[in-house]
Amino acid sequence: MHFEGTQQIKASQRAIFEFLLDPNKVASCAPGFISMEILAPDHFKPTIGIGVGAVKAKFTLDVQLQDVREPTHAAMKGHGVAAGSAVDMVASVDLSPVSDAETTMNWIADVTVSGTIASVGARLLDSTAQKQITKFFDCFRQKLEQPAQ
Amino acid sequence: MTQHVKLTINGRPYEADVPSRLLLVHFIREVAGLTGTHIGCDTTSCGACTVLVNGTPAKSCTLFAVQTDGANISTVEGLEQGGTLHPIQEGFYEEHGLQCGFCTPGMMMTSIAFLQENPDPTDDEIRHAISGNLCRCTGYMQIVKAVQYAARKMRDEQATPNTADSSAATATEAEVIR
Amino acid sequence: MTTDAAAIGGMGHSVKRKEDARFLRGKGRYIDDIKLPGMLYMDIVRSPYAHANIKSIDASKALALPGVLAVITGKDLDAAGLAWMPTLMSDKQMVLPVDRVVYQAQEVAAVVATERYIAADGVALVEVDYEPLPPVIDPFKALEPDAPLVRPDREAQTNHIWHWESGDKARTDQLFNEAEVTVKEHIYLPRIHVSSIETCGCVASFDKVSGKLTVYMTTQAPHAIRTVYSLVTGIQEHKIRIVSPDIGGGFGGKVPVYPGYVIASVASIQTGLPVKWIEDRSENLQADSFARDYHITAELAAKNDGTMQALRVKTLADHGAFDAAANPSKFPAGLFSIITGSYRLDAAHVEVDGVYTNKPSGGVAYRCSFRVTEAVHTIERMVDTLAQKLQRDPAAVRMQNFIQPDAFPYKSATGWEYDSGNYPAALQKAMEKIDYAGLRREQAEKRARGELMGIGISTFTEIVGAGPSHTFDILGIKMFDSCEIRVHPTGSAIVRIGVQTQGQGHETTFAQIVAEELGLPVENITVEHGDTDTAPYGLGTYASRSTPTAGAATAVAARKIRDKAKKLAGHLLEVSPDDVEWVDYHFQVKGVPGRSVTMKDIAFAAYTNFPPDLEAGLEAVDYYDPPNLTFPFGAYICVVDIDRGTGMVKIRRFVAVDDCGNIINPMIVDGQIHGGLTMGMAPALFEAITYDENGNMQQSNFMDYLLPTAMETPVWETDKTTTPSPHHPFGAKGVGESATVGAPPAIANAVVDALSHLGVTHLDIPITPWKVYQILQEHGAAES
Amino acid sequence: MIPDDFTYAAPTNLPQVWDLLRQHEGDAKILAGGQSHIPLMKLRLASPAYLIDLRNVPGLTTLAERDGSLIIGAMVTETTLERSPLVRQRYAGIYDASAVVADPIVRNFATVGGNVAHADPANDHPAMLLALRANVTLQGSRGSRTMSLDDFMVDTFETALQGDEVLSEIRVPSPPPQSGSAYIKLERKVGDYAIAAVGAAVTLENGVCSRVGIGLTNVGPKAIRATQAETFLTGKQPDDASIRETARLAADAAQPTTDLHGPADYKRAMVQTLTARVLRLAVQRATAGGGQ
Repeated sequence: MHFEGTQQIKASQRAIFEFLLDPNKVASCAPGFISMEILAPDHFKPTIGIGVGAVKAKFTLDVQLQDVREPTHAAMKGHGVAAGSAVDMVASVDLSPVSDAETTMNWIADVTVSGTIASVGARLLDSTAQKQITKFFDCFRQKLEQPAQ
Repeated sequence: MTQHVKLTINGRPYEADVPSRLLLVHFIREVAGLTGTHIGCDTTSCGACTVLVNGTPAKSCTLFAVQTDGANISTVEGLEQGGTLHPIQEGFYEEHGLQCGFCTPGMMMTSIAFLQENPDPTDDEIRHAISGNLCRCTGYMQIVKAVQYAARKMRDEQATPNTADSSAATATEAEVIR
Repeated sequence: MTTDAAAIGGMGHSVKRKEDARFLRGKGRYIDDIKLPGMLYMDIVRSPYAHANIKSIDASKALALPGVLAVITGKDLDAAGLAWMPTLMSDKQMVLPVDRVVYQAQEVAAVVATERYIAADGVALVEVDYEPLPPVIDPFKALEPDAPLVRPDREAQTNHIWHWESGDKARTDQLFNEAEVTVKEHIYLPRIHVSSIETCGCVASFDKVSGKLTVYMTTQAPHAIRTVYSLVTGIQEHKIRIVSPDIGGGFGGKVPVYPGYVIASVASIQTGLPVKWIEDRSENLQADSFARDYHITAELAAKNDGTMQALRVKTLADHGAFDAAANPSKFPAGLFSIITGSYRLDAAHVEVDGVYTNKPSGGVAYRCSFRVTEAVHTIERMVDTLAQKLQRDPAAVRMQNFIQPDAFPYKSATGWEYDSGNYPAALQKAMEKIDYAGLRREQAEKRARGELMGIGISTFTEIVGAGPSHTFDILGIKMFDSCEIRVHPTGSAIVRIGVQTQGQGHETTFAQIVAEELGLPVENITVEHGDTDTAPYGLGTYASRSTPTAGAATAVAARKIRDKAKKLAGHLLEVSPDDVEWVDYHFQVKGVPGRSVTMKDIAFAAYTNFPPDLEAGLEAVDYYDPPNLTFPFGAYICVVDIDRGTGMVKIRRFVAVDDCGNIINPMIVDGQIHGGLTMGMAPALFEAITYDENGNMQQSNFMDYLLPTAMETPVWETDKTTTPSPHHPFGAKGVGESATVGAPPAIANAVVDALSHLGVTHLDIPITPWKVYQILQEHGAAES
Repeated sequence: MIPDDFTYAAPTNLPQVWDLLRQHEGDAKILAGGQSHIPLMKLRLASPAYLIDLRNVPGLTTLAERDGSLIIGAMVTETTLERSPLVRQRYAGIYDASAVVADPIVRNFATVGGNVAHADPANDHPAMLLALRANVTLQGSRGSRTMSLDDFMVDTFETALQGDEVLSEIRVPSPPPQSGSAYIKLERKVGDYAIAAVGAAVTLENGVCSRVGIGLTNVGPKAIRATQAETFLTGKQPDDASIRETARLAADAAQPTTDLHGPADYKRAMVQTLTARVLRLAVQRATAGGGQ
């Protein structure tokens, strides 16, 4: 599944980039975030409950930051297995300043779901994934704009 | 977590401390040791696990035993009374309503409850009533005939309660009980 | 003792089934009903990926769970040389992977615990680190040079498994070059799954003292399994006992050896305790063998007057990651070359290429003889396509091209020798029964009003009863079958057979064969099967082979007994055996009806009063090697109505005229045909297995894999003609699968017929409402 | 298939239910029949730590017409609905819907409250109830509130239930004279989810539709009310032309995706076909039986 989107964020490019490199901040935006284990600045393991409503499976993702090009680009690769299912994702973010206080964030996410969830939940997978990923990036904007208000 | 569950199955009490997550079908099969109730699909689709809970057909793989604590459960093992087959059993036998036999107990339990509600059904009504029970062998035709056979017999018994259908039933008994 | 035919209950009687007594009371003994002292439970960790490297397996958390006794991985099996096992098609298959998985839901490890629920929890705690690899799902892409390699373990570094062809290519091509008319269609027969209501499983019990391994197993072929087990494990064959108890439906899905059986056996040997393994439905649907997945391109050449001349077929067969089809060894594509069907053809050429993909093993049966459904679907669709092109009635084109009744034995263009048949009679009977002419009139009237109804015909020829040892074997084991009969002193008997019932009623029909041959009442005859310690060696029940092979063995064994009984009769009647004749189920002195003895009298004499030149006892064994296969056939006509607003297809009527030769039990034959028709309708309209591009199976439970209920299943109208097999001891042919084979093209042809005026020539099955609706929309024929 | 372990409770009144929901916030799940939820638990796609069974809570099985509404207690089973003469005669659309939920055995334990609160877009009741302008009553420790079903259904598997709230009943306004409702589901086999299904409710006054409700099943992230289609038909005679246009507008309101139940454009087309058919049936019922 391929998703992409754009956010106009009222924050500086640098502020956003710093946010992106902080695993705790990023993970706090993950839907169903439960806990976090940080192995290295660019390697961490968030545990999240992926799903909607009561339909949920708990995954511990192994996330690695990649291709960090300050202050314009960062990518991450994540991978997790649970309950006969697996999630693999690659996401990247590109930042371009509109002004000192506003930045355009373009994001791309490719998600592969395998196993039980893909088999059983196929009818809901696409729309659900779309919503959760959009929420994830939307959360960035909210969190970054909060202190400025 | 365990929970004390008490069930009456075919008139006999069973009780045990069981995990909350124990499925009713596993209580029946493993705790009570009544293996006539089968598991076919795990997702409440096939009806092989159908039993009567307080007279109502239920897919026992989609109920936890604790949910039915205190209930009266009827399974295939309770159909035969005093060496006499229930009319539904007789119908399945006479009309070749079964092949591998795996769906048969669930199919019969559903049919019995249905015939109590509708003693004189059409074939289409029977098909509708058993549409939550999958059979892979028979193509359902002989099952419909078996249920009609049972319906006739149950109506006859209702009409003349004291005269057991003599010759045919006896012959069947001799044939079936072996 | 009676000699009344009805009381004997021999051939042709609708004897009620003996096995029903236990099933009706919930006293059947299926695998999951077996509970042995100290029994452990096994559950399996499966791969979420269709293709991945296994970097590591961490079982520590699972092993820390109270009640978990062992976690078995591929490395454990590898140490014992059991990580791989042979398939029934001379390929090899992973039992548990050592370093990589090749389809979704493949077995990765097994957890053994004291309880079923704990084993399931243990499975969730086994941590497997995978490195996903790109999967190849489409068999055409699998043949491209840069395709991911499914089986790097093989010497040939390609996804191509084998090429097989049959018929005369040169002659076929020549006929096509010269043909007045040709038709061509691409036909895809999707993956489907037999989905017997009982899933697979086993209880393996290794006795450390005796060194004997007993495995209760959902298998259609216990003896073959025993031999394979022995060859794989090195355990001597007499120390292996395979018991096939009551089986909740087989349909071909319980022929292969599944990894779960082997792992449970290893687990029992390791722990010294019995180990039970029962699949859940998702495991059954996702990982057990599949049928079909055949991509067929078919061409038919004919004269303008409708005379069919030649058939040319190219096929790609998607067999998944392991070639685990249960085919006779010489036929990689099974009996697909029966594809010339019921028709005279001057020549035919059939090619099949087997391909590996990242899917579970394909190519087992779905209640049909090896690949016959695929063949029948192809030829029956092609005949209709030809009729449509020539604007001829499909019934008339069939009548014109049938192999005529006087042409048997008939040698087909691909080399099969058909034993007997009368195709025009069957079709004629079906047409009369359904009022074919009246239906065509109705269709014309409805078409004029814009309503859509279709009439579809299938006049199929089956090929069953594998088979003659000169041609047929599985892993080298010849495909004979067997029967052993012992008549007890008081005139009852036990019959042991090498085939195994899964609902077909063998305990009744095989008793009827013996009753007929020996004049003993059917109720006094017990049939036993499924236990390799007691039953004679046989190849098992599948491909409608039980009656043609073991049924024949039973009749021949009974006749051996009757030959001996005749000598005893002569002794008792104080005449030469030559002066004794078998009349109405007893022996009498020729021409003296009053002087007779029954088989019961003789049985007693066999143990109490036998002549000095005869051994005591009355028993016989026969291993029957059929001289040929049998060729049941039938004529099916289906009427469908199509909802123009939704594309929904409803079967209004379905007439099935079957000919399976002489019938043992008409009630059971009818039941077999009803079931077969329903399993023919299912893939025609409902069932199909598909995968997404990552190899995730999309129908992994009965919420998504659509088995028809009583509501979707029509009332089947059955009838028969009787054309005995000339070479079978009692003229029978086998019937269990005819209807599954014959029904799908009748339904597909009916739907295409309903849409033919719009120019539609073909629709792949399953015929979903959206496929139909799209056509209606494209042609402005949808309800607006 | 074996579910994860959980703690089970079967409280005997709502305050106990609220207490449990508060104590185990986020980990507790209401069990109202479980015919959808237990299979999910067995697949381990749902693993609540606490399961709170409503079966012993009194007052949740009302099925009666009162104060101008049909009151359906959350724990009323589908079979009870299907067999109720009241429902069959005066709320035929609800009868239609209950008769096509899953299969007859599942309906013995499946509840209307569960069907609505599970918020699966494929569930059959929400669309029909949207068409009938149903309200839901939510009861929590901080009081009781009533809201329209439109507001209750938030998204796939998501509802407006907050904190310790429990869906206690559904209220369907009693139909005025000359009203009719109907629900038609297109399914490939019994027990399957709908390819698409449409519920319609109409009230006729002097031959024109004074009230129109149309709800769509399984063609979007949640049950959809086809408001533009409703507005279009309101005030119009339900003749062939207006029904066709209404059906077209209903199809526009669908947001289907392609899945095993069919391609998106097919589902949209089916909304059109079914809307036309279900409206004709509802109008027919309004004309025939709506004398009350």
